[in-house]
Amino acid sequence: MCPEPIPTGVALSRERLLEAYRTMRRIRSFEEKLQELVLAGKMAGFLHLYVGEEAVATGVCMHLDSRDWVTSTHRGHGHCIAKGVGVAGMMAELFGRATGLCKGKGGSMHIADMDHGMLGANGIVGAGIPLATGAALTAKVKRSGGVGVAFFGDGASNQGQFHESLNMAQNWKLPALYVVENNGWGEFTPTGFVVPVADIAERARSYAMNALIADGMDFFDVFEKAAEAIARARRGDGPTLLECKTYRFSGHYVGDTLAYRSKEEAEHWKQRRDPLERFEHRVVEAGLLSSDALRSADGEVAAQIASAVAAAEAAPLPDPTSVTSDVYVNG
Amino acid sequence: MCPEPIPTGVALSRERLLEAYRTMRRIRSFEEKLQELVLAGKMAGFLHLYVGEEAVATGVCMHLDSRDWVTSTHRGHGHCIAKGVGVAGMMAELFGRATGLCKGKGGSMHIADMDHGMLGANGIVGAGIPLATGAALTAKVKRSGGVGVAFFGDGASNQGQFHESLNMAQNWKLPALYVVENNGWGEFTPTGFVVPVADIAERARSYAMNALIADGMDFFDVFEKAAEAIARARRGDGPTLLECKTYRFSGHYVGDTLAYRSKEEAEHWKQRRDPLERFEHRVVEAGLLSSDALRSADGEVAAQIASAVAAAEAAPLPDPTSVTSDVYVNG
Amino acid sequence: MSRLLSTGQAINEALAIAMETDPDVILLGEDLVGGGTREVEGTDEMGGVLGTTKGLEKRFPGRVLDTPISEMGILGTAVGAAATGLRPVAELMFMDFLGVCLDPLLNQAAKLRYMFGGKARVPLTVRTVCGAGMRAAAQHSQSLYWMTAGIPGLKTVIPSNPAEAKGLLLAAIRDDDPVVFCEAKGVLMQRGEVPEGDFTIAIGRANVVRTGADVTLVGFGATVSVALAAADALAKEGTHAEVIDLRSVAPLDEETILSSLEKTGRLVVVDESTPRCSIASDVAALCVDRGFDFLNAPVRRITAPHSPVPFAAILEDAFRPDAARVIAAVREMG
Amino acid sequence: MSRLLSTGQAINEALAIAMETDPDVILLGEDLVGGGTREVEGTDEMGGVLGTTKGLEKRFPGRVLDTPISEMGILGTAVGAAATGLRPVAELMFMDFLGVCLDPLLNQAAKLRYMFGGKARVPLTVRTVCGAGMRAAAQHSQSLYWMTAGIPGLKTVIPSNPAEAKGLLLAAIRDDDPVVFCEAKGVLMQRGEVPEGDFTIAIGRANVVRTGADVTLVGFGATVSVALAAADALAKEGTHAEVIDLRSVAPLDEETILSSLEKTGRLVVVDESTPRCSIASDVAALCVDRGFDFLNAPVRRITAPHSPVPFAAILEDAFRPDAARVIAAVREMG
Ligand SMILES: Cc1ncc(C[n+]2csc(CCOP(=O)(O)OP(=O)(O)O)c2C)c(N)n1
Ligand SMILES: Cc1ncc(C[n+]2csc(CCOP(=O)(O)OP(=O)(O)O)c2C)c(N)n1
Ligand SMILES: [Mg+2]
Ligand SMILES: [Mg+2]
Repeated sequence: MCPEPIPTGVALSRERLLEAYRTMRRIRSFEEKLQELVLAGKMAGFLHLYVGEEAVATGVCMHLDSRDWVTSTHRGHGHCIAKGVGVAGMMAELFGRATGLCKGKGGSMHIADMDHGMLGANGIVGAGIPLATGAALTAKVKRSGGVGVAFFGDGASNQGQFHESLNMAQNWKLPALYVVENNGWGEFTPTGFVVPVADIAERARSYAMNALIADGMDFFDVFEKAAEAIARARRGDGPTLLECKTYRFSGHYVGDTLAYRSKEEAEHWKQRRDPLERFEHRVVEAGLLSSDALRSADGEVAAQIASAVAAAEAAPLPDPTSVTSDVYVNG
Repeated sequence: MCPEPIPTGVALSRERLLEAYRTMRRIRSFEEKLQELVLAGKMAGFLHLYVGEEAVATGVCMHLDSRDWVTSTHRGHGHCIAKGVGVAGMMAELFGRATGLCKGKGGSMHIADMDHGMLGANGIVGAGIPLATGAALTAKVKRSGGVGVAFFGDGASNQGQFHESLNMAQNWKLPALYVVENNGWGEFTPTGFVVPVADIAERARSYAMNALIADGMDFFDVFEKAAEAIARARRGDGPTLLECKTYRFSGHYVGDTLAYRSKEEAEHWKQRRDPLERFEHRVVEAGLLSSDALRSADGEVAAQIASAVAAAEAAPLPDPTSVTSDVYVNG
Repeated sequence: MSRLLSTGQAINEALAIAMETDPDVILLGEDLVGGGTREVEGTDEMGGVLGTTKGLEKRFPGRVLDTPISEMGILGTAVGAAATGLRPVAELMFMDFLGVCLDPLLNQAAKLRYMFGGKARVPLTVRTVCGAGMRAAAQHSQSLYWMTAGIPGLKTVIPSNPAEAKGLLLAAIRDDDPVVFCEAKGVLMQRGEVPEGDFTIAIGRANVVRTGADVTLVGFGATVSVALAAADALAKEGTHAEVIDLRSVAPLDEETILSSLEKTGRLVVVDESTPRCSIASDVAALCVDRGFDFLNAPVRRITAPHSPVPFAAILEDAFRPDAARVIAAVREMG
Repeated sequence: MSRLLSTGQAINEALAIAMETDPDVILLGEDLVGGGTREVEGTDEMGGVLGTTKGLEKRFPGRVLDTPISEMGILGTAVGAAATGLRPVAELMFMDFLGVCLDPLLNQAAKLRYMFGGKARVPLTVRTVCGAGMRAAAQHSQSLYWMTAGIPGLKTVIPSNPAEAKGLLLAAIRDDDPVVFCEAKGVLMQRGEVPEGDFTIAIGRANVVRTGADVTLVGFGATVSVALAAADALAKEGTHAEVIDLRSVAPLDEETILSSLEKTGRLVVVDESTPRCSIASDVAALCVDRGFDFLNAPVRRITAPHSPVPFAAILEDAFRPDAARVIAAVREMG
C-alpha cells in the first residue's frame, strides 16, 4: 500500500505529531486495559469503548485549549483523554474509588472534568448537544474566544435535541462545533436502517449551517477539517457540523457478543483503516517521526496506564455516607 | 389585476368547486363569528383563528376520505371543518356545553372528532406530528389505503418531534403527509428570526423525503400539490413534506394587540392574497361558477353558523360531576 | 417603600435587579422580546406572552434572547450555559410543556453536580406558569411542581403573592443550584404591595401567614388564598386556623409544618395539583411519620381530582380546590 | 403446568401470546430486532438489549419494528397508532429516558380520551426498565414510576416476579387505557415458576403475598423481595408481618392496604424510588387519611435517599433500600 500523502494544509511540528500519536495511543491502551479489567471481573459498569475512533477526538481536540468545552456521550473516554483529562483520575473513577474524578459517583457514562473543559460523558443519547451549545453561548456572551464542541454518534442525529440545538446555534451564530461520529452503527442497528441519508452532514442544510465531512480514521483529515471549523467559530462566523466517518472496532459495550455484525466488515476496517497504523505509516514514510520514537511513546503510555490501574486499585472506596452529599451546593 | 389561470392539472366539477368554496367560506365565517363572540364576552378560552389560511386545509382535505386521519394544532378549527366535522358540535364545544363534540372537556385547543378522522387540535406545538405518523403506521400495518396528515406551523418545524417523526416516516415509507403552514410568524416572532432557511421544505432533505412548496393562499395550487403527495402516499411510495406559504390575517389569538406586526404587511396580504377572493375571481372569470352561486353559498353558511350559535347557547352545561368521568375507559 | 404591583410587574422588577447586579444573568425563551420586526415603524416588542419581560431587552441589550419553539434546546442550552459561567433564567411558557423538555432538568441540571462528584454548579432558574383557572384546558393548566419537586438536585419554589414573587425570584436566580420557579395563574392575576429595591426570600423556609391553635392549613402558590379564605370563615365559627405558606415545595420546610402540627394536632393541606404523588401526599406522609405523636385527627388532602383539567368553566371550577372543601374537611374533623 | 423462567423469558412469552391472539398488537422500539444486516451470513438478530424480544420478528414478520433513537417519535407514533386502531407495545429502553419523551405520555396518551369527551381509546403499552442495582449510575437507574403514576389517564404496573410479569403484561396489552409496564432491574434478574398458556392478572389489585397480624409491609416490583426477607427475619423475633405486593401503583388498591392496616395497626412501605412525591408518600398519606383510626404507630417510608443514583458499588448499595432498614423500622415501632 502506498503511503497516503499528508495534507499540505497540515504543518505540524515533530512535537505536535508526537502529541497526536501519544493521545491516540493513550486512548487505545486505556480502552484495551478496561476491556481486560471488565472481562476479568475486576471492574463493573457499562463500558462503551472508543477503540477505532481515536483519530476523531484527537484531531478535533488538538485545536482546543482552556477556553473551550467539550461534551461527550456514553462512549466518552476518548474525548476525555483528548481534552487533556488525566488517566489516573479516570481510572480511579471507573474503579469507583473516592479518588476518582467524580469521587466514584459518576462512572464511565458520567465521567467529567470541569478543570479541563470536559463537561461530561452523557448517558442520554443526544443530551450533550445542547450542553455544548450552552457552552458556546457562554463563550459568546462573555466574549471569551472559546468554542463549545459536542461529540455525538450517528444515532444521536435522530434525536430531537440534535435538531433543536443546531437550529438555535445557527440562529445565534454561536461558536459551536458539532462533531458527528458516524461509525455505521447505533447499538445493534446499522445506521442505514434509521438514517435515510448517506451523509449526516446533509442535515446541516436544515439550518443553513456550514458542513464538512472528514475521514474519521485519518487524523490528518480530521485535524484539517476541524481547524477550518474551529477557526470559523472563533472568528464569529458561526457553527459547523463536521461528520467524521469512522468505525468502532469493538462491541457496543464490553460484553457485547457482536452476533449482529459480520466479522468481515469489522476485519476490513481493522486491517485497512486503523487510525494508529495509518498515522504511523505516513509519518514514518514522510520521515517526520521514527518508529523508535513511536515505540517509546507506546512504552510511556503503557507505563502510565499500568500505574493508573495500580493507584486506582490501591485507592480507598468512597465513604457510604457520601451517597447523599453533592446533591446541592450547600449540603 | 388579470385573473391567474387555474392550473391545468386541476379539473374539478362545478359541484366540487362549490364544495371548496363553501368549505373556505365556512371556515372564514366560523372564525369571524368566534372573534365577535369572544370580544363580546360571550365565549371564553384561548382561541387561535385560521382566517387567511383557509386554502391550505381545504386544498389538502378535499383529497381525504373516511380512511384518512388528520392531526392539527392550537389553530385547529379550519382543519376540523375541512375534514368534515360539523360546525354545530364545534360551536357547542367552544361554548363549553354538554352537547359539544368533546362534551365541553376539550375546548378550542383540543377539539376532535374521531368519527370524522380528526385526531385533535393540539395545545402542544409539534405534538400532532407523531400522532399523524402513528395514524399512517396504522394505515400501513392494516393496509387500509389511508393516509395520516399532520398540519402544523413553521414554528413547529423547530421542535424535536418534527425531526424525529419525519425521519421515522421516511425510514418506514409511511403513507403520511406533513403540511407545514408557513404563515411567517410564530406568536410574536417572525419565522426568519428562528428558521435560518428560506423554505422549510428544505428540511425534508435531512430525511431524503419528497418535498413540495405550494402557494398557501391559492386553493388550486395547494389542491394540485396535495393531490400529488397523497397519491404518492397511497401508492406506497412514502411521505411528503408540503410547505404552504400562507399568512394569518388576525392576531395569534383573539385579544392579541398585534403591536409587533406592521399594519402594512398585514394589509398587503389581505388586499392582494385573500384566498377566498382569489378563488372567486378565478372561477367567475373562467365561467366555472357564477357570483350568484357563491353569494347563495355565503348565505347558507351564514345561516348554518347562526343556527350553530343559537343551538349552542341554548344547550345545557355539562354536569359538574362529569369532571371525573372519561379519564379511563371503565369509569 | 412598597407599591401595589401585579405579580407580573414584581417579576419584571426582580429580573431587572438581577440583571443589573450580575452581568452573568441572561434571559432566554420564546417571545421574551417578540416582535422581531420592531425596527419596523409602528411596531413594538411584546415582552413575553404575558408582558413579564417587557423593556428588559432595551435596558440590557444582548442579554434577553428570543428562541425558536424548542424547549428541549432552550433548557439544554441553559444548563450548558449555567455550568460554564452564566446564570441563565430560562422561560418555559407553560409548565405543561415539561413534556417536551424534561431531560435537561431530570437528567442534566439536577444531576450534573452529583455525577461530577460535586465539581459542577448549575445556577439555572426556570420560570414557568402553572395552574388552572384560565379556561386553557388540559395542556395549558397543569400544576406539575410535584414532578420537579420529586427530582433530587432541583429546588422548586412557588410564590403566593407579588412580593413573594419578587423575593423568591431574586433568591432563585442567585442560588447556585437549579431552581424551578412556578408562577401560579391564580397568583399572576393578583396585585399586592411589593417592597422596592433588592431583597430575597430564603428558599426552603415556609412562612406562617396566620397563627391559630385549632388546626393547621398548609397551602402554597394559589392555594394560600384558598386557605386564608377558609381560615376567615372558620374563625367566625370559633375555629382558629394557622395558615402556612410553603413558598418552597422542595426543599420542604418540615420543621415549620411539624411545629404547627404540634400546636394544633390537626392538619389540612391544600394543593391545586392532582392527588397522586403530590406535595399534599408528602405533607400528609410527614405528619404520620415524624408528626405521628401530635396527630389528633386524620390529615386531609384537598386537591384537584385525578383527572386532566377540563375546558368548560363549570367543570374547571369543579376541578379546582376551593375554600368550601377546606372548611368542610375541618368541620368533619370535629 | 409451569416452568422456571427468567422475567425476560416470561415477558417474551407474554408478547408472543399477545401477538398470536390479536393481529393489532405490534411492537416498536430500539434494537427490538437489531442486527439490521441479519441477511448477512454469520449474523443474527439480537432481540433487544436484554434479548427480551428475540425470535418475535421471525414469528410475526412486519410486526416488530426497529426504530431510530427517537423516543419522542416512538411514543408519539405509538399513541397515534393506538388511537387509530392498533394496540402497540412500545419499548422505552430505560425509564430514565422519560426525560426525552414525556409529552406523548403526559399530554397525549393520558389525556386524549378525556379531552375528546370519552370518544377515543389509547390501548398503548409502554414497556420500560427501571431501578438501581446494575452499576449503571444516575441516568440508567432511576425508578420513575411515581412520575407516570401521578398522571391521570395513565396506569402503571410493576411485577415482582416472572409469573406476575407475564400475567400483568398480557393484562396491560389488552387494557384499553395506556399502561406503563415497569420492569425493575432487580426483578429482571430473577427466575421463577411461570404458568404456561394465556392468563392475565388484574390491573389495580394488590396481592397479599404473606399474611401476618403484627405489621403490614407494602412493597412492589423489586421491593417485594426486600419486604419478604424482612418478614422472614421478623418472624424469627416473633413479629408476624403481612406483606402486600401492590402490583399496580396506579390505580392503587386502597382497600387491600386499608384492610391489612385495620388488622395490624402498623405499616411500613418499601419503595426503591427517591422519597419525594413517591408511591411511598401516597401509601402513607392514605393511612393517615382513610386509615387514621387503625393506626397504632407512625407509618415509615423506606426509600432511597433524595439523591441521584451513584455509580460505585459501595454507594449504590447504600442507596438501595434493604431488609435491614425495614427490620429496624419495625423494631423501632416497638
Ligand atoms: C435517549 C437514549 N436512548 C437510548 C439510549 C440507549 N443507547 C445507548 S448508546 C445507544 C446507541 C447510540 O448510537 P450512536 O449515537 O450512533 O453512538 P455510538 O454508540 O455508535 O457511538 C443507544 C440506543 C440512551 N442511552 N439514551
Ligand atoms: C411545546 C409548546 N411550546 C410553546 C407553545 C406556545 N405556543 C402556542 S402557539 C405558538 C406559536 C406557534 O407557531 P407556529 O407553529 O408557526 O403556528 P402558528 O401559530 O403560526 O399557526 C407557541 C409558541 C406551545 N403551545 N407548545
Ligand atoms: Mg454510532
Ligand atoms: Mg406560524
